[in-house]
Amino acid sequence: MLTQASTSESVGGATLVNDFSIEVATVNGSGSQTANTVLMRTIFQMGVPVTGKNLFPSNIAGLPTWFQIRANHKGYKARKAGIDLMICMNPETAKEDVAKVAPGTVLIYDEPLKLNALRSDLAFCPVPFQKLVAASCPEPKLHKLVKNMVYVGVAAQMIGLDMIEVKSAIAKQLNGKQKAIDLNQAAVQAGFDWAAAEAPRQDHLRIERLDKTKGQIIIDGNTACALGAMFAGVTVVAWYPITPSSSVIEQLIDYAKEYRRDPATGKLNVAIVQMEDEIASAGVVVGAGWAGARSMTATSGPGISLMSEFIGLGYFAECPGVFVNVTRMGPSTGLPTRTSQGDVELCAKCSHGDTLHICLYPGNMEECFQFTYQAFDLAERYQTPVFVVTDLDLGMQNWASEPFAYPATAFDRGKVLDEAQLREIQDWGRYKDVDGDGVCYRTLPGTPGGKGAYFTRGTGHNPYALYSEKPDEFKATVDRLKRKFMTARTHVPKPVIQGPGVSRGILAYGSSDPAVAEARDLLKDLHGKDTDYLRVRALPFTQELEAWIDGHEVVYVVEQNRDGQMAGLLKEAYPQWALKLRNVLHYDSTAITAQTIVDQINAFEA
Amino acid sequence: MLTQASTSESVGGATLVNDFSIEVATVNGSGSQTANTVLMRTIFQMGVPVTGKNLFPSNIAGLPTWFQIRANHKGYKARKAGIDLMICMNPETAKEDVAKVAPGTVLIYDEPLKLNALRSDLAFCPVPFQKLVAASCPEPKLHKLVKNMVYVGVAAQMIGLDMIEVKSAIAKQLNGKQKAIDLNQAAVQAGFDWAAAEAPRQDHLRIERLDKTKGQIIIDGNTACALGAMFAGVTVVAWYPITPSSSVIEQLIDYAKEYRRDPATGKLNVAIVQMEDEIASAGVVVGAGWAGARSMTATSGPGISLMSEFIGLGYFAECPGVFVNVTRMGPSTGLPTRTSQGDVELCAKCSHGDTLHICLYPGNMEECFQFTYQAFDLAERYQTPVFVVTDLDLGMQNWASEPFAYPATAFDRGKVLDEAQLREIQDWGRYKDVDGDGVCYRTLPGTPGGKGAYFTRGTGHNPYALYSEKPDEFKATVDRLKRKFMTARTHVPKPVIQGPGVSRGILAYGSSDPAVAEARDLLKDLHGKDTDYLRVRALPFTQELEAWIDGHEVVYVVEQNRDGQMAGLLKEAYPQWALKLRNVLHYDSTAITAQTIVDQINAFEA
Amino acid sequence: MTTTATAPVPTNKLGLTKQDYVGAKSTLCPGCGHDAITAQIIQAAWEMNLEPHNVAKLSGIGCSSKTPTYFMSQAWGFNSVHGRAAAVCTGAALANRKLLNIVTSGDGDSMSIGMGQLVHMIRRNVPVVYIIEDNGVYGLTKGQFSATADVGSTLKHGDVNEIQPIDPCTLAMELGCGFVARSFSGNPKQLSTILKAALAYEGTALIDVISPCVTFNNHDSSTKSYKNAKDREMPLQELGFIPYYDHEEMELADGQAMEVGLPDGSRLTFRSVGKDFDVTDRLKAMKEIHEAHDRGEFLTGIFHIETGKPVIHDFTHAIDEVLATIPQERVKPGPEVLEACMRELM
Amino acid sequence: MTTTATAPVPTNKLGLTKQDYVGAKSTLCPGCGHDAITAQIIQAAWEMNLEPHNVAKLSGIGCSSKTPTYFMSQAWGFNSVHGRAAAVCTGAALANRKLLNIVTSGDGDSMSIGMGQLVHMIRRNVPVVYIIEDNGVYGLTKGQFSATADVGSTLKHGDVNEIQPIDPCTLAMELGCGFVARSFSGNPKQLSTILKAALAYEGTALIDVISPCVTFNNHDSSTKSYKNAKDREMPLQELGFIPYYDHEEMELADGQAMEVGLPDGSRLTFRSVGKDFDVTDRLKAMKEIHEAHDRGEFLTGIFHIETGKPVIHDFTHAIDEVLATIPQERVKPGPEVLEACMRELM
Ligand SMILES: Cc1ncc(C[n+]2csc(CCOP(=O)(O)OP(=O)(O)O)c2C)c(N)n1
Ligand SMILES: Cc1ncc(C[n+]2csc(CCOP(=O)(O)OP(=O)(O)O)c2C)c(N)n1
Ligand code: SF4
Ligand code: SF4
Ligand SMILES: [Mg+2]
Ligand SMILES: [Mg+2]
Repeated sequence: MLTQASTSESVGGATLVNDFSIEVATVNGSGSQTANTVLMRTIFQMGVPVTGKNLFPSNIAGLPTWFQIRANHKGYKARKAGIDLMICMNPETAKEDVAKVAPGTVLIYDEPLKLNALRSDLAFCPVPFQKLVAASCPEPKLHKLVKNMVYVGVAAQMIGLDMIEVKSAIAKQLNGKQKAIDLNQAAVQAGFDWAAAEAPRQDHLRIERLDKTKGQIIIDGNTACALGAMFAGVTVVAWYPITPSSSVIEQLIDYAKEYRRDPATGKLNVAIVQMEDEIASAGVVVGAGWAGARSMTATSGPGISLMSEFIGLGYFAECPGVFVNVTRMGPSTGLPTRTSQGDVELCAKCSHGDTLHICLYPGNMEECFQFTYQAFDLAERYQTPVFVVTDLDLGMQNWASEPFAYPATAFDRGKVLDEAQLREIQDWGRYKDVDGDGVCYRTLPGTPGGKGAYFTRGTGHNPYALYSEKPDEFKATVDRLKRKFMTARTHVPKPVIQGPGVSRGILAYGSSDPAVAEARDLLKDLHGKDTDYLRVRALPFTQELEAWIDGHEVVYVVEQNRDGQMAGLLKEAYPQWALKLRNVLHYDSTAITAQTIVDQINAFEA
Repeated sequence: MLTQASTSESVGGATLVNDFSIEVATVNGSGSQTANTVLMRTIFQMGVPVTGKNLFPSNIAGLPTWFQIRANHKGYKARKAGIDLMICMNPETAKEDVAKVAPGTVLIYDEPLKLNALRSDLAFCPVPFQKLVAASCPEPKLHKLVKNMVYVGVAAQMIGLDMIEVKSAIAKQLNGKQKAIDLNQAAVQAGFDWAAAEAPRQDHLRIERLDKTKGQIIIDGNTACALGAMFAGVTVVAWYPITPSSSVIEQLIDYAKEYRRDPATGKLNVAIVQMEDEIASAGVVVGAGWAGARSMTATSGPGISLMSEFIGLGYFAECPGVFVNVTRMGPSTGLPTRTSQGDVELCAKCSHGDTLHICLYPGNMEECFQFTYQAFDLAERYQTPVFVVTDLDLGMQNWASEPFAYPATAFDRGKVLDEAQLREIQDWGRYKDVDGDGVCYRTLPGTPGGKGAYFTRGTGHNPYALYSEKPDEFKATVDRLKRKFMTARTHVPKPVIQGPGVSRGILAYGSSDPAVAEARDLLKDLHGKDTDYLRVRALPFTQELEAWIDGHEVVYVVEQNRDGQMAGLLKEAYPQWALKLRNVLHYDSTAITAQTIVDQINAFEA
Repeated sequence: MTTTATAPVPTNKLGLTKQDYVGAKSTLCPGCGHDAITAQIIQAAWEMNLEPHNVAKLSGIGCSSKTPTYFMSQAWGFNSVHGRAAAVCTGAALANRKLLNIVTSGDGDSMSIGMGQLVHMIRRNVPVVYIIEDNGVYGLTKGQFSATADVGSTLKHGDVNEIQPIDPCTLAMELGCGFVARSFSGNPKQLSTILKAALAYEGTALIDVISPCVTFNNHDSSTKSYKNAKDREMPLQELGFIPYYDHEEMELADGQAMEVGLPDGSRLTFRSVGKDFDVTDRLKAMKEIHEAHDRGEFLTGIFHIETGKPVIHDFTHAIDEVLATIPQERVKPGPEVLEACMRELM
Repeated sequence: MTTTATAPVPTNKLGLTKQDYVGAKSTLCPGCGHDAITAQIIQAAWEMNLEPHNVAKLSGIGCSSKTPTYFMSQAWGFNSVHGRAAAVCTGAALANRKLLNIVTSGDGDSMSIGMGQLVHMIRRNVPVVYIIEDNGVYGLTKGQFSATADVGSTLKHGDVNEIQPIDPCTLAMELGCGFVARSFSGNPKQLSTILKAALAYEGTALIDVISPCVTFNNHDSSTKSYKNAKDREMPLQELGFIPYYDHEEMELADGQAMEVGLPDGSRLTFRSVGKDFDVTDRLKAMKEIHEAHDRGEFLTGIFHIETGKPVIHDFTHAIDEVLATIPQERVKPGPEVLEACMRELM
């Protein structure tokens, strides 16, 4: 029985069609994953743009989890603070969950929790889950398992989801496992029927068919990175599990087993090894890159800290390697299952001494795929470690995306000399800057002919790779390394630039993109503020970025870290424009919202 | 026989009294250490300011080593490029050594090397070392050992050193070992007598008595740090050997055995453990600091890279600990026996996530002592890792210095609650910011009474040290950590400011100080340019620094690294002044010279 | 005499009830072996009359490393970084030798990333009861193999381990560890007995406790080929749901063997060492453990005890007092000492 | 037949002279044991007809880790970072399984900072001849104790080691290493024989070679109390002078023992394992080595050989070819594969 909230104004005014947020509060380990995915998928199948964010604990079972679903006809994908439909399944957090919602919010909950006693200004919908489950599912031991499907049914009925789509979403999700499909579909139906009978209409929140998701995929960034690596022909992978990066490699393993098998032998043409720690993983990446493989690892903050020494070796001895950092909230172990952009400076200058690293910052699923693919080209072209810096929000959340375009470009294996070429060369030196671009010619161990052997070391060396402690030779080496880094300016992804061409600019990167897009509309529509937008996609900074900053009076640098790390790099690189930069920061471990950006920009301009 | 150089102008014009440089080229492992120290000490004992720099290889025996002695009546201590007296004992480098000196340079060498065949414009002094050694030393097996003492005698005679002082320097150096003293003194005498008879006067280079070294000591920075730690009452030391930091701990061990013994038991009141690596060393420092000890380690770049993860834990879990980084030339293994200021940014922001660390930058021997002492107060006051950042030039070279003043201040053990205090407090929370300065009250394991126990973790926590994944609680924690860091602005050493108050400023830190002092005189005397000077001594930057930069139009930031790391930190902190900053950089692994600074500043102003 | 109706809550020598030794509520999966170990730590600590305020409970990162939160809330806890509890514990021990140190770790934490630190903690004989809660997988990162996984063992995802395992016990014995034992989380009686003996030991006591992961160590797997990835969703979704696993308990007489069913459906044979087992003959014991393993048996019990071994404090030659709190006047030499040092350098 | 006046320079099967296997001039101290090992590596490589261009010679950091520069200048060298050559070597092996890998390391490099990586390289059975040039000290950092220093051994500065040493050989055997041996840099015949056997082995072959540090492992010490610090200057300055140490060579018949004088004046007894020694009985061999050590003897020779063990390539299930150079068309799936993947995700 839907108990109407006493105060009338509390029944959230106008109807929200295809533009509202659902939050489901459960306990982790209770199996709500599938239920929530089905709910999200159904909306997706109905052609309505939708994103889902899983706010999960660093724990396997028993701690609070929240799943946020945002449907938005305009296609806004960022997290939004407000909740319009709340589903409370977790007794532990029910009190807080009820307390945090706005008046008029529709609240679906497990009847025995008696949440209607806590507030009077919500649209309560108590559901007798136990009863419904018992009725719909014969086997008691499976009751807990399907219980969550019931709220999917209830919600589906209340917001007008098409049961056909709900059921096909279940089928898709449980792909072929008929028994599971039947059980879950029955549970959904039970919830739906109960709601139809017991929960009187609410017109506040509606999902109505659109055709805005046609042909799209739903994917997470880690899977996209895995695909990028597979198509880049990665041949050596060394890793150590760490949230939120593990699934990059686990997905890669799955893909490789399917698509990287040698037809002749059935064996894999990629070697993937779980190492004993991140130090060893980095060592394998450096060693394999040195020996000519396309090597990679994936990790997160603590792993990068541990890899620092080896990354410095890769930089100075000039060994290619791809390092994917799916950033989580630090410092230290921090919040392993929450998102952050807090490793920007660490990756940019990782290791002791003067070091500068090529970094790529994907901002969406296509770029997670493309940039991981491209990282291997850059690593081999510049004979150096290359970072692909994503974060938990990109890496582990579900995103709708256009399907990926096939990377047509041929691999760039860089300047590698084979036996024949060596024979031509009179006086080869491993570290001789023949082309003046700072990039030298290397050979691979195993190259026959007796001319290509050289000695690699992390200590001082001269152009002929001989040990050297000579000051002038050392300076020449580090100067060349900087020249090499600067050469990469022309090869890394250029920034994405949008806007009418006004004096007010917003600069952001990575997972902040959706929030910025939405914020720019809000600034324009609600506050009459036009903005230009530049999304940084790589280090070193490119000439386009320079021109853009130069052309703006004020540049708001949006980041998901405390210290404004990207702004720091910009101020260091461009002192002449340092004064233009304003920090717009979000770092509470949740994904940034458009409103956060709008509020901070308005505050600056107040 | 001193063969005069053919061209007359080549006989270096005016006489240089107490203002010239000597370089001795030997093979490492040939025992020249003592000879060179005696030479330097003698000049010191004659009251003439002198510094010695040992340019040694990362090797134990058989590679080239150069020892540079600079005597300067004005007391300039920086390295100076030109050589006035060259002593060639190393056949391997003789050619280069002869080639690099200016016309007119006096050249002492081993006769069989026939170096006079290489150039005609030097004042050659071939010495029959073998003959002289044989005559002066009965035991053939010791010939090699005392051979070097002979050139001391020759040089002494030629530049007018007092043999009484030479011999007392030998006695001092070999402290009591009579046989060794006799042998070496005989060898010196042999060289002296030979020169008196065979090597006709040269008046070009003279040492004449002054009284400018009265009461001074000769010490290296690592020994000074060791003394600082001992007087700071360090109780737990964990380390892993690495050049150039090892002698910090090795000296500390020696001092502790003498002065940190418990009178009653004869046991040590400090525990010093050589660990299996730097990661473990950092772990011990964090664990011991957590348990209430004054803990420390000393390492260099590669060690800091490896310690990164633990340093982040110390920062986030708020455990005190002192980390001495005697910086060497990186990246990677780089040049382990050469100097650099290349770890400034690494130490300032060590570890993943948003981290900011207190750093101290000693610029001389007294400060190596004082700052290491003070680092323990700061670490315990702010419950965080504190870096003492020196370098090989400060740490391992010989410096004349005024004796150290006794640190009168009592230890600051910070906010630690004992049983009695806990009894008074109603509602204690380990991470509650009671005083609003970001610094909370801690307790030490073992505190009785049952009220002080708390749980320390590198994961998210609330003011009561309970595990928390709540976004607002996490943000509150990292905001407080930043507040705490800013509070330290008032406790860290203020910058040293000098100058007439002009618009041209020079900003430097650490071992660049002597070169800057000399450069300022050169700029004034030779180029008529007045300069102000600020020497940064710590992070966080203090208000005095802000006022000073604000008050200058141009600020030359002098650093011994490639990327202008300190300038980068300044630009990030003070975008409003970023445009004023100009990089004056030296990074070829040698110590910076005054001329380098003068040239680069003149170039900017040309 | 008169009898009261309600039996008084039993207390130990310190007058503390067992309740005084518990910690926060566990957030591990229902039925996780680690919780069974926690229960025995509480039991042993209570029976051994440990003063909570003198206990340091440390760990790395992992499900097993979370357990210090779940016992002795009145003790000092430190959940540090992955694999390095040994080093942090060494620091705490040096700072305050009066602390009784308990480290709970996992097979991933200790046998992979933490190997170097563990080996050298043993070598220095740091006083600590070091418990490896050994489930053969990385639990907290959702079920990858660890270095103790036996050849042929299978994970939820169906992966089969082919790499030879490392036995923490024989490794520790090879390194000269003075107290080495193995038990099973399902054998509370033996486990608490071993724990009490370990708490009484003066140096490094290493205990490997087989502790099944009910969530990731099970065979309910299907092909992982990407073609059938959606199949994988099914177990994954069941994986999302953590069933309550009833922990089968057992008790073994000396020398007796028993086969136990693990949550993963596999069977494991435990044999407790016999009365005749010589805990002083290290090499013989190692041989027997290896041979049992080759027979497919997990030998349990106390394998080796060597008393009177010098500990880390003997190597540092530091005073017997707590270094952390010696007063300034005893650790800050006077001006005359500085003067003497300066004179040396003139 | 006619005889020529000058004997032809002997060549191996590849037609290469021994000179073709030498490297740059050593910069180690005259008489350093490591140089004697380098000489035998050259000898064995030549005799075994190694193709220089297919050899990867890797190391960490240390005097011992410098040695790859001193042999086979036509091979690919990698002087990496301290203690991690095992990981770098694993990477190289995965990238190009045709390479023959030789790692030279030190006791500090392998038994301290590199312990974790070494243990797991052994566990994965990475194909490599891994040589620990074992002098019980950190040579390059001027003489601190390493984890293999025997209890009671003394350093130049006079420090006495009190902590139990780690034996790389028994440790490796405990971990299941398939080829384990020990020799002495002063026993060229035995060393080259062992090296040749190791070069023929298909997995991880670990050789611990006792290799005296002539500079820092000697007793010429005096009190280190600061009061007498200036005394210390004396040895320090002599330390500054590196005497040439004539390397005492020996040869041992099977089972025979011989006492050798080391540069530090101490005497070390080497006993080569007898004919009867069973290299297939790992546990028995470990026992004998430990017992010999307790007798104060250094057992030398090949301790254990187990052939046919699966190597890392068996665990990765990768193709037998060189992964580094497979052409793009074989490792970059076509557009249809991407489409299939996309369809899965719709
Ligand atoms: C430096 C670092 N690398 C990786 C991780 C991720 N991580 C957390 S727990 C864990 C392994 C846990 O396995 P185990 O020690 O066996 O404990 P269990 O969960 O099985 O009890 C890993 C790899 C981390 N926290 N830190
Ligand atoms: C990360 C790191 N820590 C410390 C050092 C300093 N270091 C160089 S060599 C060495 C030890 C060498 O000892 P060993 O491996 O036994 O080689 P040896 O010189 O005795 O042959 C150390 C500690 C380093 N280079 N890198
Ligand atoms: S995942 Fe495994 S180890 Fe972790 S709590 Fe659950 S059952 Fe225990
Ligand atoms: S110091 Fe020792 S190990 Fe190093 S080269 Fe000299 S003798 Fe060899
Ligand atoms: Mg485990
Ligand atoms: Mg060594």
